[in-house]
Amino acid sequence: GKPAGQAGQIRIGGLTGPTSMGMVKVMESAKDGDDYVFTIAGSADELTLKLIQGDLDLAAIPANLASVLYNNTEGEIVLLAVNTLGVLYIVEKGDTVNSFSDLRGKTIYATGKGSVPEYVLKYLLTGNGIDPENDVSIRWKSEPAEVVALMGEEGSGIAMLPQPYVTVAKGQLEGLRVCADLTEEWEKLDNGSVLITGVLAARKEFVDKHPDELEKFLREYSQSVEFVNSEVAQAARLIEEFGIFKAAVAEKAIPECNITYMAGEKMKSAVQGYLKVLFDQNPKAVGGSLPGNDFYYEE
Amino acid sequence: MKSKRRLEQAAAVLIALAVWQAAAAIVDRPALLVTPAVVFMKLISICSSPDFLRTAAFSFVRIASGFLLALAAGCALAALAGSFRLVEVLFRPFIQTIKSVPVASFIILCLIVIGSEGLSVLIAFLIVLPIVYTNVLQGIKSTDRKLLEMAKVFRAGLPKKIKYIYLPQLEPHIVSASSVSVGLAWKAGIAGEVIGIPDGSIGEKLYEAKVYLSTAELFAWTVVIILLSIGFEKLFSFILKRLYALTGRSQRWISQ
Amino acid sequence: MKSKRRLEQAAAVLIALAVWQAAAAIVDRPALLVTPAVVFMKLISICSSPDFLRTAAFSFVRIASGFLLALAAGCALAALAGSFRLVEVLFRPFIQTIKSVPVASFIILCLIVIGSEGLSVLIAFLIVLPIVYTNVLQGIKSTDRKLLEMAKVFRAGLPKKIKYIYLPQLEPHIVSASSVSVGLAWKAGIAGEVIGIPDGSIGEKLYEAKVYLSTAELFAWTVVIILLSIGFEKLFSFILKRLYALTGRSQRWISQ
Amino acid sequence: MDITVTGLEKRYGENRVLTGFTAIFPAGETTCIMGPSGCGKTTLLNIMMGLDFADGGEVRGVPRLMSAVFQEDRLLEGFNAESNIRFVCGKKTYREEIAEHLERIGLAGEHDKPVRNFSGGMRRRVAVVRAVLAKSEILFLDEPFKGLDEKTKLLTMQYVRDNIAGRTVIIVTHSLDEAQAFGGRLINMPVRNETGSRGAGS
Amino acid sequence: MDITVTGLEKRYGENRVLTGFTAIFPAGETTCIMGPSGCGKTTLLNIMMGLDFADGGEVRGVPRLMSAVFQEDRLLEGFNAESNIRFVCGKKTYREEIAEHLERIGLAGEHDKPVRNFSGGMRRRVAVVRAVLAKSEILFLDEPFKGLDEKTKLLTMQYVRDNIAGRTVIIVTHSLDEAQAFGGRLINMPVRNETGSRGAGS
Ligand SMILES: Nc1ncnc2c1ncn2[C@@H]1O[C@H](COP(=O)(O)OP(=O)(O)OP(=O)(O)O)[C@@H](O)[C@H]1O
Ligand SMILES: Nc1ncnc2c1ncn2[C@@H]1O[C@H](COP(=O)(O)OP(=O)(O)OP(=O)(O)O)[C@@H](O)[C@H]1O
Ligand SMILES: [Mg+2]
Ligand SMILES: [Mg+2]
Repeated sequence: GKPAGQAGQIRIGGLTGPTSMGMVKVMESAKDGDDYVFTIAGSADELTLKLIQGDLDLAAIPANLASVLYNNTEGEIVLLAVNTLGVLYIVEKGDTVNSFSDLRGKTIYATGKGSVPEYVLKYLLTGNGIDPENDVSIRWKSEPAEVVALMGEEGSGIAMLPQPYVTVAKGQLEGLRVCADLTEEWEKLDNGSVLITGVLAARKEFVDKHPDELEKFLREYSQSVEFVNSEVAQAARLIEEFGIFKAAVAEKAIPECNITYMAGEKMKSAVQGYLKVLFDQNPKAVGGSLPGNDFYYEE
Repeated sequence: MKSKRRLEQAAAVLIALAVWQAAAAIVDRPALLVTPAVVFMKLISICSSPDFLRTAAFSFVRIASGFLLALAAGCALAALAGSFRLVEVLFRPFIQTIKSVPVASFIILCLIVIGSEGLSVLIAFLIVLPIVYTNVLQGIKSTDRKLLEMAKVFRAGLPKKIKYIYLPQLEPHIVSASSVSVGLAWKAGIAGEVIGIPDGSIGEKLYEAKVYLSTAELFAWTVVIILLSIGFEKLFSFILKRLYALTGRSQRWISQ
Repeated sequence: MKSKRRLEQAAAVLIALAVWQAAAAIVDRPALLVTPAVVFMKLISICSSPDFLRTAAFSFVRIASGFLLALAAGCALAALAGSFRLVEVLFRPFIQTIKSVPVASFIILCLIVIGSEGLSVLIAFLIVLPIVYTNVLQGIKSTDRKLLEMAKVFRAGLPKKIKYIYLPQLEPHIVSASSVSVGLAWKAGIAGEVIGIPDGSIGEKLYEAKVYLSTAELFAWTVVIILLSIGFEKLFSFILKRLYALTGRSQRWISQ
Repeated sequence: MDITVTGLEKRYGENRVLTGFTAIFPAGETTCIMGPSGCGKTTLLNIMMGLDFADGGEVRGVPRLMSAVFQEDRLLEGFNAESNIRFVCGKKTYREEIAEHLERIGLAGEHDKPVRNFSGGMRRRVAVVRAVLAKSEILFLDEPFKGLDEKTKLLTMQYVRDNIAGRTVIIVTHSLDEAQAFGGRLINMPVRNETGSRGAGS
Repeated sequence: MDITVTGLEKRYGENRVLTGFTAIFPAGETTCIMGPSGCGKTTLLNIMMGLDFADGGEVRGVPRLMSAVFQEDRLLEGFNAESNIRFVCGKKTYREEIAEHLERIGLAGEHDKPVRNFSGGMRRRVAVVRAVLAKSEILFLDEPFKGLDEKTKLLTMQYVRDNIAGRTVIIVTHSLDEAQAFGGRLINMPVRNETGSRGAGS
């Protein structure tokens, strides 16, 4: 790979979305120093590209993408921590769904066909005894905006949306309410795994060469996550400042984004369980095979 | 002569492959840029899969219809605009809008109007329409005035004028418009499919290949797209030639 | 005459607005299709924001450079291909690839080559290149053979042939190529920015408008794009006219 | 009805081409027009055919059905001689009739060759046959026998004379011989005179 | 060096246009070619100019610097008369010189008007001046005085005669008067004879 940036400098990438929200405090404190360089990208393509090319050392990316990258680079990617649990919610305009099982026989608008949201929804439906093919009708849409528009037009409806779109949509559709948090529903199935959205991943080469810097960063990162979850208003301001999301939306969304810092053994079992669920539905979703033990970083 | 051209074309393709191989060797990141050989293997496995034909047909039919509709509409609108200057002025803001509005802006409108299934038809249509319209209109405007005067004196009707004067003179314009458009229709149509992800489309395969970072599959499907696009272009230009031959004009086809 | 044309164009725009208003009334979903009035208000607030000019300039410069580079490259390559048939054959697979490969397929390649900042330049370039190339090549091929023979007998050099024979005869082809391309360059360039989201670009604004579901803003920025595209097209066609006037040929400009 | 042209004026910018041109073209007869190069003969025909507008004066009595040999052929390059002629006449004109007409002016067996490959004189003759075969009450012939060798010219002139019976014909020519061969009236258009007005003699 | 054409053969498909054409064109002299329409005169010139290839036979001694009046003008439509002429001659040819040449054949003051607006005879004369002013050792003139009225034709012929001193000239013409006015040799190309071969007389 390419040499790291300036001596000792760590290059970190994130996406414009919840997975980057947890690290704003680090970004803030790094503004003056030159220990860290942050890149916020719009597309996952750019991040993966830079990570593979060695232009980034760490990146906050979707959990399954980390696994895919691991498989595609013959183990060059290491998982450091889980940084975001589930951000998917069932929302309703109307009052017919109060528990997950009420979804039986309903029509659900959803986005994310062919990727994680589809697998999650189908897994949860099946786990609750609902056949995704016959007992419900899922209308896959390409854009959250389309879903919101449809519900606005029909005056009622049920949808599965990710954060922060849930928050945005609440601002646009009067009477839109959250009726199920898929992270909780996942836990209710109680098989030891957790619904995970984002993780912090690193290049193996970097992890091997700079263990001390990495430890320092992870400490600061976990503090940052705590800060974001406790000082929501201040964090929201930073989130807007770094071009991740608008403060107004972020402030409402943060409590529902399940931002967290989970490492070590706990992370390993959570992620292994989560990836196994995806793998069972579509092996491609995790890159063809489940990653080996060297995928999980241990201090 | 014909076999010599075949040979040259084969050589051209080989050179292109060599360039690709060289690039892959230089970049040397199989996750990013795979070699032609790997792609070829993948291509074979894709093509021999049972639902390959259905997938290819799905996208082909949609993109070809978008293209053909746009071709017909573009020619018709250009003919109108060429005949009445006022119509041309009236069309201008619409054409300008279609030309320059980014897909991102009216993707939602498109999705509502036509649904994700037919998105690729509409997007291919919208990219081809202004190209055909502008080229044909420009062709109509640069039609030999002296021949039109001749037709006027002899009171030749519109069908005759179209057959004997406009069609022959529009030929280079129609050829370049359609040669450009076929390619772009595929480009835009597949982009539409990648957004709408209709079941069983090439776009869906591309989307999956991208999401799961399987570069070899991405390249293999891309090769499929290129081949389909070339095939369609050849088929179409063959039909165009036939149609031109039907007008009774002795041929002077400018091949591209 | 000139003021009459202005009037007609204004009327055309008004009619387009009326169509829009009617469509908005029929669809009646403000979240999807907002009325012209709402967009107009938003437009004013956008245009009066302090960093508007910077944002517009950011995208304008990138897209215009993509366009101009492609125009230059397209003309140069077409000239080469027009002179040597072998070069044309060699280029064919590359042009075909550029034409038909969907952006989704080589977005990664694009990002490697040029990064997200310059993505829009490359994407605009890649959409314009084959259009210009094909049109100009077709134009070169349909250049009056009798005049070329004349030039040969009199041993006129290449510069003279270009100035006196090719440029005048290529005019309708260049005009339609550039008229189509300017619009598509904006369409594709902004699409590139929506993917790459470089800071302070129009594409970023569009992306945000999409994420925050603010249709009015989306439309307002789209209007900005259309206006910039028209402005650029007018500017460019003015420059083209000037350049043509410089060749000393008495003008017979075919306006589009 | 005779065609009357009264006080025709035509300017191209500063260039006054027709300055009060007046003439009568008797119906059913042949009139020849002669005059130096650039004096406005083609311009006059264009105005009479409705292809150009006059800046002043009047043209009256031009029949609706017209045909013409233009100064520069104006053939349909990619099509064969037969198609070129079929372009101006109804479907009922038989292939044999066209071929026979072409034969009469020395183009036997050439009817199905593209005119692009014709020699200059062959093209001219196709243009002549086209004008003759078109259903018309008036023929405007602008130097119809230009570029023909003597023998072919006589043949073609004879062909035209044989086929214009009853039609009004206006021939622009530079050769007194040609004018005389057609008999009829002769109009001499004078050298252009940038300021003065001029009439026309017979 | 004289130009020798030996046993020239040219076919277009079935159509045998030149069948063993043989002739000598003496250097520095004028040779006129006459023959019926379609007999292959233009084809012969095209082959000699290198614009077409022969199917057999040989052409020798054609100088490198050529100029021509083509049967169909071949002017640069959008450009003015001066540009049309400048196209074929070096930068050193002065504007005044071009204007003066145009004046000598009756086109005074027309040098800066686009030839698209010229009358047929005016266009022809521009083509003639272009051929004359181009630096050339041989001139191929294909019916150079076509479409000119008698007076203008005499003027233009005189102009050509005045300006070809020492150059080889080949003129295709349909008028014996023209041929005689230029003196020199006269080649009569016989009527096409689909099977037999033919030579050339002087
Ligand atoms: N479209 C035009 N624009 C400007 N000037 C024109 C146009 N058409 C003709 N002229 C000018 O009008 C004059 C007469 O042209 P016209 O073609 O009528 O001449 P003519 O008598 O037919 O000559 P010729 O015998 O050479 O054909 C010429 O000076 C010509 O330059
Ligand atoms: N490109 C071509 N393809 C096929 N046939 C051709 C081609 N060019 C010329 N011919 C034929 O060759 C013959 C001679 O043509 P050419 O132009 O040499 O005649 P020409 O002697 O110049 O006659 P004119 O006096 O009418 O100009 C004609 O029958 C013509 O149809
Ligand atoms: Mg005339
Ligand atoms: Mg000839």
